[in-house]
Amino acid sequence: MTSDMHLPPAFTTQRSARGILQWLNAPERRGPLLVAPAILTLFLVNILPLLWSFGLSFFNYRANRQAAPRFDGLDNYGDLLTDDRVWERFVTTGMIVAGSVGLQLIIGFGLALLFAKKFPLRRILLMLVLTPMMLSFVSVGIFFKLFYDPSLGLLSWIVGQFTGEPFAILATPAGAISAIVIADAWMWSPFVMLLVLAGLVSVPDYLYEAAHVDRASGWRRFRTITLPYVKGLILLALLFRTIETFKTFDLVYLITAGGPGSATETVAVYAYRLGFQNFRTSEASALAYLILFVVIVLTSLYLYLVNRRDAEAAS
Amino acid sequence: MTFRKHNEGGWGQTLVSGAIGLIYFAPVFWMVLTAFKTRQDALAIPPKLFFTPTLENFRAVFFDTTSSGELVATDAWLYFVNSAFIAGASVLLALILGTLAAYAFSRYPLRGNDTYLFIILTTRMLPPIVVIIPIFLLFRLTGLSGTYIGIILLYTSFNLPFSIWMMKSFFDDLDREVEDSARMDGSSDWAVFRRIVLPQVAAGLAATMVFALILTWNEFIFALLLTGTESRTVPVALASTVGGSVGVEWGKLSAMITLFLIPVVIVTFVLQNQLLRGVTFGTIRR
Amino acid sequence: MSALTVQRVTKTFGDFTAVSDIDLTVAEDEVLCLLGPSGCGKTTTLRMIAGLESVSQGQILFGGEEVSAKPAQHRNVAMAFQFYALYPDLTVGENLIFPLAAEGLSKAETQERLDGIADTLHLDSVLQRRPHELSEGEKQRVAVGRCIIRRPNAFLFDEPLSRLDVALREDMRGSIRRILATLNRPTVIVTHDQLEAMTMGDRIAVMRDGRIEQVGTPQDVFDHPANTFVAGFIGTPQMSLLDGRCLDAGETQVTVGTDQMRWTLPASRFADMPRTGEAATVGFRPRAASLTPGGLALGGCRLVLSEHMGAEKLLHFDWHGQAVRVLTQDDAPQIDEICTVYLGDAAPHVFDNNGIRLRMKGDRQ
Amino acid sequence: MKKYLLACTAMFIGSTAMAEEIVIRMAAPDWGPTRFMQEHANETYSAPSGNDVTLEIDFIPWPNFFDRVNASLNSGEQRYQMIVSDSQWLGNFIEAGHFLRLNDYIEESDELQAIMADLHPALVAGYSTYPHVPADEIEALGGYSPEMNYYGFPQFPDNYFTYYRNDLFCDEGENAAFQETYGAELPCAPEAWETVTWDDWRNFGEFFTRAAGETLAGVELTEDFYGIAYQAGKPLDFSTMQINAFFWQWGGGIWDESNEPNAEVIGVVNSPENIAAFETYLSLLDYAPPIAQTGQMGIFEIQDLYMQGRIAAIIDWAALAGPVVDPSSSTVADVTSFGLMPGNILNGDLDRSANLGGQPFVLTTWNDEETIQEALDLVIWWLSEDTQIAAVQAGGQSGMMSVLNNPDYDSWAPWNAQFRQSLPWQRDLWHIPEMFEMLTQQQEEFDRAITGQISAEEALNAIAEFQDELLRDAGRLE
Repeated sequence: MTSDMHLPPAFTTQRSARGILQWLNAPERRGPLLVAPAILTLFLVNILPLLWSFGLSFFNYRANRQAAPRFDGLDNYGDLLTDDRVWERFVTTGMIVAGSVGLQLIIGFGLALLFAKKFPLRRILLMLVLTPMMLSFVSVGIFFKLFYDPSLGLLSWIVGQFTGEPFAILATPAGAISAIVIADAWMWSPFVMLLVLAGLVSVPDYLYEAAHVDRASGWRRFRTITLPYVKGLILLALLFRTIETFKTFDLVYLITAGGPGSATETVAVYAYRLGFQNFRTSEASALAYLILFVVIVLTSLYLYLVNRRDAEAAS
Repeated sequence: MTFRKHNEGGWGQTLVSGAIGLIYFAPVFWMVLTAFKTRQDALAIPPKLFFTPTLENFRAVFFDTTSSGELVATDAWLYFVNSAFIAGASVLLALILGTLAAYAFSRYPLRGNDTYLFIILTTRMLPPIVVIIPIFLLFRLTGLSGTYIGIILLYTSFNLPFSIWMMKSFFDDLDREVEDSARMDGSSDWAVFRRIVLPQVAAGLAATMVFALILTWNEFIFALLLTGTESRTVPVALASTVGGSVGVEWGKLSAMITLFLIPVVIVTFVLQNQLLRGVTFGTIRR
Repeated sequence: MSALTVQRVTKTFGDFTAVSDIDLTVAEDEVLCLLGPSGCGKTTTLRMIAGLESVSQGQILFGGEEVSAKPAQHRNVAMAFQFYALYPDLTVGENLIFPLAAEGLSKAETQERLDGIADTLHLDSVLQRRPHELSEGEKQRVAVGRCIIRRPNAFLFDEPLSRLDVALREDMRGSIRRILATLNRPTVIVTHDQLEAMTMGDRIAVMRDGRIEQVGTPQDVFDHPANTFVAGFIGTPQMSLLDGRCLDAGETQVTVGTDQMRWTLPASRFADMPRTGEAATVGFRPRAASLTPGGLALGGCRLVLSEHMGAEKLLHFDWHGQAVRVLTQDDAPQIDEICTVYLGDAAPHVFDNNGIRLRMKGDRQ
Repeated sequence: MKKYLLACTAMFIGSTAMAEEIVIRMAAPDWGPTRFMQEHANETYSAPSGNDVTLEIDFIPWPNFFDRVNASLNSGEQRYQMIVSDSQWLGNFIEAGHFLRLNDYIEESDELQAIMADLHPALVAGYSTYPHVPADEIEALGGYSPEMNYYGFPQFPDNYFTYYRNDLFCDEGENAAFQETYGAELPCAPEAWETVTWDDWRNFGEFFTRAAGETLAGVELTEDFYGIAYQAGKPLDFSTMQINAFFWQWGGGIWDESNEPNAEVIGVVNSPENIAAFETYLSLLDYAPPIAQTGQMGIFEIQDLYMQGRIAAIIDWAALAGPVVDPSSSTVADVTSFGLMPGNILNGDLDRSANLGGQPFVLTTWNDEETIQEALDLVIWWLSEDTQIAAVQAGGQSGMMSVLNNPDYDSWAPWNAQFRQSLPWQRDLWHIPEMFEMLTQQQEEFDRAITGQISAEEALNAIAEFQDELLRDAGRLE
C-alpha cells in the first residue's frame, strides 16, 4: 500500500537506518549537510543575540530601569537620524576607515610584493613584519598612547630632533585622527599582506616565465598576471578590514578617548557610551543596526563593483 | 655569469626587505625591550637602548609579594593555559566547520548561496559592545557563562565568517579538472576532498588558522565579561596592569605581552612554509 | 639574422648534472629538434637558450653575441610552453598580440600580424574567447601563434604537440612546418616523439642523460645511427638489436654472430673494421626482415605477439632470448609457432663492443 | 531584635548545628587596598557567628571594572554578595534595585551605629546616603539618623593634594631668584603650603618652567622642565574632579541634587563665579607640559611626568602617592614632599573645597538574611579600629575619625597629614543615575575648552543647557 502513496523515499516504513545514511549521503544533500554545523553554531551563539538586540532597538528599554520596556517603533531610529552628533560620528568613522583601510591596502600589498620572492632570511623577516598583528588592541592602544605623548613619547622625541620642540600629534583633530589611522594601519597591514601573499604564491611560475620571454615590462606583468590572481583576495582583505575598522573601539578609547572634543569619537565608541554609560540600551542597539546597515551597503558596493568588473571582463 | 630567476632575490633583496621589516618591527621591539627595563628606564627620554636589564618584571607576572614580603604565585600560569586551550579549541573548531562549509558553498552551492554567505558576514559587522547584554543573558539562561565551552563556542562563531569566506575563495580558485580526473579514477568524494583538494589549499588553511588564532588569542571584551575567575584569559590579566596605583605598570605589561606573543609567533612560524609554499605543482591552470 | 650557438654548455642542479658539455649550432633558417626520453636534459637546454635557466658553464650566442648572462627578457627569444602558459585573463586576441608591445609596432602593423596568424592557425572564430573556454587544440594553436607572431632572435618550442590527439597532431605538424619555413629564424623544438622530430626537424639532436648522442639530418640519424641507443630510439617500429661477437675479422670477410647464427659480410664494405673476439651487436629494421627465404636466416624464432599496424602486421619473435621484430604484409603465423626469419640482402648495422656503429663504405658523410 | 531571636533559635536547635559554609563573593578593582583586604581577611577574619565564612574577591581591572559590574548587575546574574562601587554610581544601581538599603540592619546593630558616628561626615555623605545628604547636615544630625538612607561603607577613601620637589622649593638660589621676581618665599616645608593660593601656584608654574639648556637648582637641564600640572584629561572624570574644586572655591558649584526638584541649572552651572573659576583653571594649564593641549593629561600622565623628574609640583590623588616615594618606580622618590592643594580666598578666608574620590562598598539585594548578617559582620571587622590601622599602615586609607585623629596617624605615611586636613573640604559629584550622561557630556565640553576649541563661557553654557534639558526630561527639575 505504501508504495503507491508517493511518500518521499526516506519516509517509507521499510527504510532501515542504513537507508537514512544513504539518503543523507546523496550528493544533493551534501551541501546542506556540510554547511549545517557551521550555520547552527553561528545561529545559536551569534545570530540569536543579534535578533534579540534588534528587537530591543524598537523599544525604549533602559538596562538600569526596572520599568517594562515600552514599544517605540522607529522612534529610536528617528532620533538617531535627526541627531547631528550621530552624523558627526559617522563622518569621523568614515574618515578613519577610508584612511586606515586605504593605507593598509597600500602597505600590505607593497609588503606582499616584497616577500613574494625567495631570498635569504626571508622567513625570519616575514615573522618580524607579521608580529604587529599578533598584539592585542589593549597593548597597542596603551603603547601608542605613550608613543604619542609629547614629553615621554618616541614620536615627539624623534620629531623633536628636527624641530627642537615637543610634537603633540593628539592636540588637533586632524592629528588625532591620523594618530588612530597610523596605529590601526600599522597593526593590520600584515593581514592584507598575508592574504595577498597567499594569492601571489599560487601564481604558476610559467606564466611569469612566458611574460619574461615576451619581454613584458614589470607593470604589464603585474597587470596581466599578478593582479587577476590576487584580485579576489584583495577584495576579501578590503571587505574584512572595512568591517573590522568600522568597529574601531579600543584604539580610540585608549589613545584619545574620542578627543579632542569629539573629533575622534567613532560610532562604536558612541554606541558604547549610549549603551553602557548612559544606559540607553535601545538607542545603542538602534545605532548598532544603523552601523550594520551602513556596512552592509558598503560591502555590497564592493561585491557589486568587483562582480561587475568580472562580468565586464569576461564578456 | 649567471642571472637570478624571476622569483629569487639575492642578498640585495634581503637588505631592502630587512630594512623595511625592522622599521615595521620597531614598536614591537620597543615593547619587548621595555619588558627588561625598570620603570625609570622605560619612560626615560632620550629613549634608552642600552640599559642594565632586569628580570623583575617577568617575576612580577608570576609572583606577587604580599605585605609581609613573601612570594605567592599568581594565577598567571592558569591564564596562559586557559588562553592556549580556549584559543586552540576554537580555532580548530572554526577551521573544521569553516572549511567544510566553504567546500559545500563552493562545490555544492545551495539555492540562495550568496545570501547565506552574506548573512554569515553580517554577524561580524556589529560592534560587540551592543550584543553583550543579549549574549550575557543567553549564556546565563543556558548555564554557559563562566564555562570553557561557552567562550569556545563564542570564539568559534567569531572565527567562522573569515574561515568560510577565505577557504571558499581558495576552493573557487582551484582547478576542477584535477578533482574530476581523480573522481574518474574511482576515488570517493571524501578521498578527493582529503587527498586532492586539501593539499592544494594549504596556503589558505595556514592563513585562516593564523588569522583566527590571532583574533581569538587577543580577544578581550567577551573574555572580560564571560569568563569566571577560573576560566579567565591573558588579555584580561593584561588589563589589570593598567589603572592601579600607577597608571600603567609598563614593565609587567610588556613582560606579559612578550610572553603572550611567543606562542603565536611559534605557530605562525611553523605554518609559514605552508603559507609560502606555492600550489603550482604542474596543475593546468584555468 | 644569424645563427644560434650553444658552446660547451653544462648545467648542474646541486650535485645533479642535468646537461653536460653540449655543443649545438642552429643555422639562421634551420629547425633543430632536441629529441630524447624524458629527463635527458632537452627541456633544460631549451630553457637555457631561452634564458629561463642560467648556464653553469659554457656559452650561448645569438649571431656571435654572447647572451649567457642575459635573462630571458633581454634575449628577444620567442617560446611556446608545454603547458601553453596563456594569460588567463586576456582574450585569445590579446594573448596573441601581448608580445608585440615590446617590438614597438604601430597599431596597423600589429593588427596585420594578428590577422595573418589568426588566419594561418584558423583562430579567427575564437579571438574574443578566454583561454579556459578553448579546446586543447585551440589552446595549443594560440600558444604557437603567440610565439611565431614575433620576429625574435630564435623560436623555441617545448613539446608543442604533446597534448594533442593524433589527428590534430598530424594536421598541426604540417602547418607549423610550413610556417617555420617562411620565417627563417633559428628554431629549436623539444620533443620526445621521434616521428614529430623526423617530420619537423631539418636536423635532429638525440640526447640522453644530459649528453648529445648524435646530431644529424633525419635520414642520417635513421640510416646511420651513431650507437645502439640512437638506433633503438629512432624509427618505428623499433630496430631489433642482437648481441653477439665478432668471430673473425679477415681481410676479405668479416664474420659476426652468436653460437646459433653466423653472419659473414664482405670486409670491403667496412670503413671501420671490428676486432676479432670483441663483443658486437647486429641490428636490422623490422621492414628489412621477412619470412620469405632469402639472405641470412635466423632459425628457431618463436612468435610471441602479432600487432596489426593497419596495412602491415608487426610480428614479435623470441630468438634464443633476444627480441626479433618483423614487419610483413602477408598473414601472420600462429602464436608460439617456430619460424625462420630471413634478412634478405639488406646490410645489417654492426656495432662494436661500446655500442658505437661501425661505419660502412658508401655511408653518406 | 531579629538578631537575638536568631541567636536563641540557634541555641534551641542545639550546638550540634553544623557551622555553615558561607562564601561572600565581592567584585572589586584590582589594586593595593582591595588586595590588602583579601589578604588580611584570609589571615585574620573569623566570623563571630561561628560559621565558616570566606571572603572571595573577584579582582577586575579598574578601567573595565564598571563594564563588568554593570553587565553582571543588569543581566541579573546575581553573582556578587558585595560590590565595591564608585560613589557616583550609587543612584543608578540603587534605583535599579541592586544595592541594599541598610537602615534596618544599622537600627539593630550598636556596632554599626557606632561606626556610622565615627565615620567622617564627608564620607557618609558621599559614600552612603542616597538621596544625597550634604556633609554639614549630617554633622548637624550627629552620627546615625534614620532620616537618611544608608547604603555604603568606605573601602578606600581618597582625596588629592600637592606633590612637590622639596629639592627645588628649598633651594636657596631658586628661593632668592623667586623672591626677587615675586616678592614671596618658596614654600619649602609642608606646613608652608597651608597659605598657598592659586596665584602663588601660577607663579611657581611660571618660575619653574625652563627649556632644555637652562639651569635648575644649579643643574643644567637636558630636557624641557615644567612648573605645575593637575588633571586635565577627557577620559573618565579626569578634568571634572579638579574643575569642581575651582567651582566650589570661587563660590560657584554644580547642580545641587540634595534639594531636587527646585535646584536650578541655568545660572548655577554657567554662573559668573563658575566662569571665572574655569578661566583660572584653563590659564594655569599654560605652565603644564605640552600634553595638556591634547586633553589627555590624566592623573597617571602627570604622575609619570613627575616621577620622571619633569615637573616641579603636581596635584594628584593619595592613591597615587605610594609609587612617587618608591625609588624602584620614581626618579624623585627621596626629594618629594606633600603639601595641601592651593585654595582661593573666598569671603576672607582660604577655601580649599575639592571633589571626593575613593570607593565605598555595598551589599546587594538578593541575599538571604544569614548572608546579609555575615556580610555586615565582615563590614564591622573591616571598619574596626585595628583593621583600619593595619590598612593605613599598608598604604591604604581610613575614613574613621578615631583612626584619623590617632596621634601616630601622620607618621604612617608622608602624605597622611595632607589627607587628613583635606578631608573636611571634600564634596562629591552628583549621585543620580543621570550622572553618567552629565559627566560624559561635561568631559567632552571641558575637553573642547582645554584644547582651545571653545572658550570657558561657551563650554559652561553648553553644559548648562544640556543638563537643564536632561534633568527636566528625567523629572528632576520643574
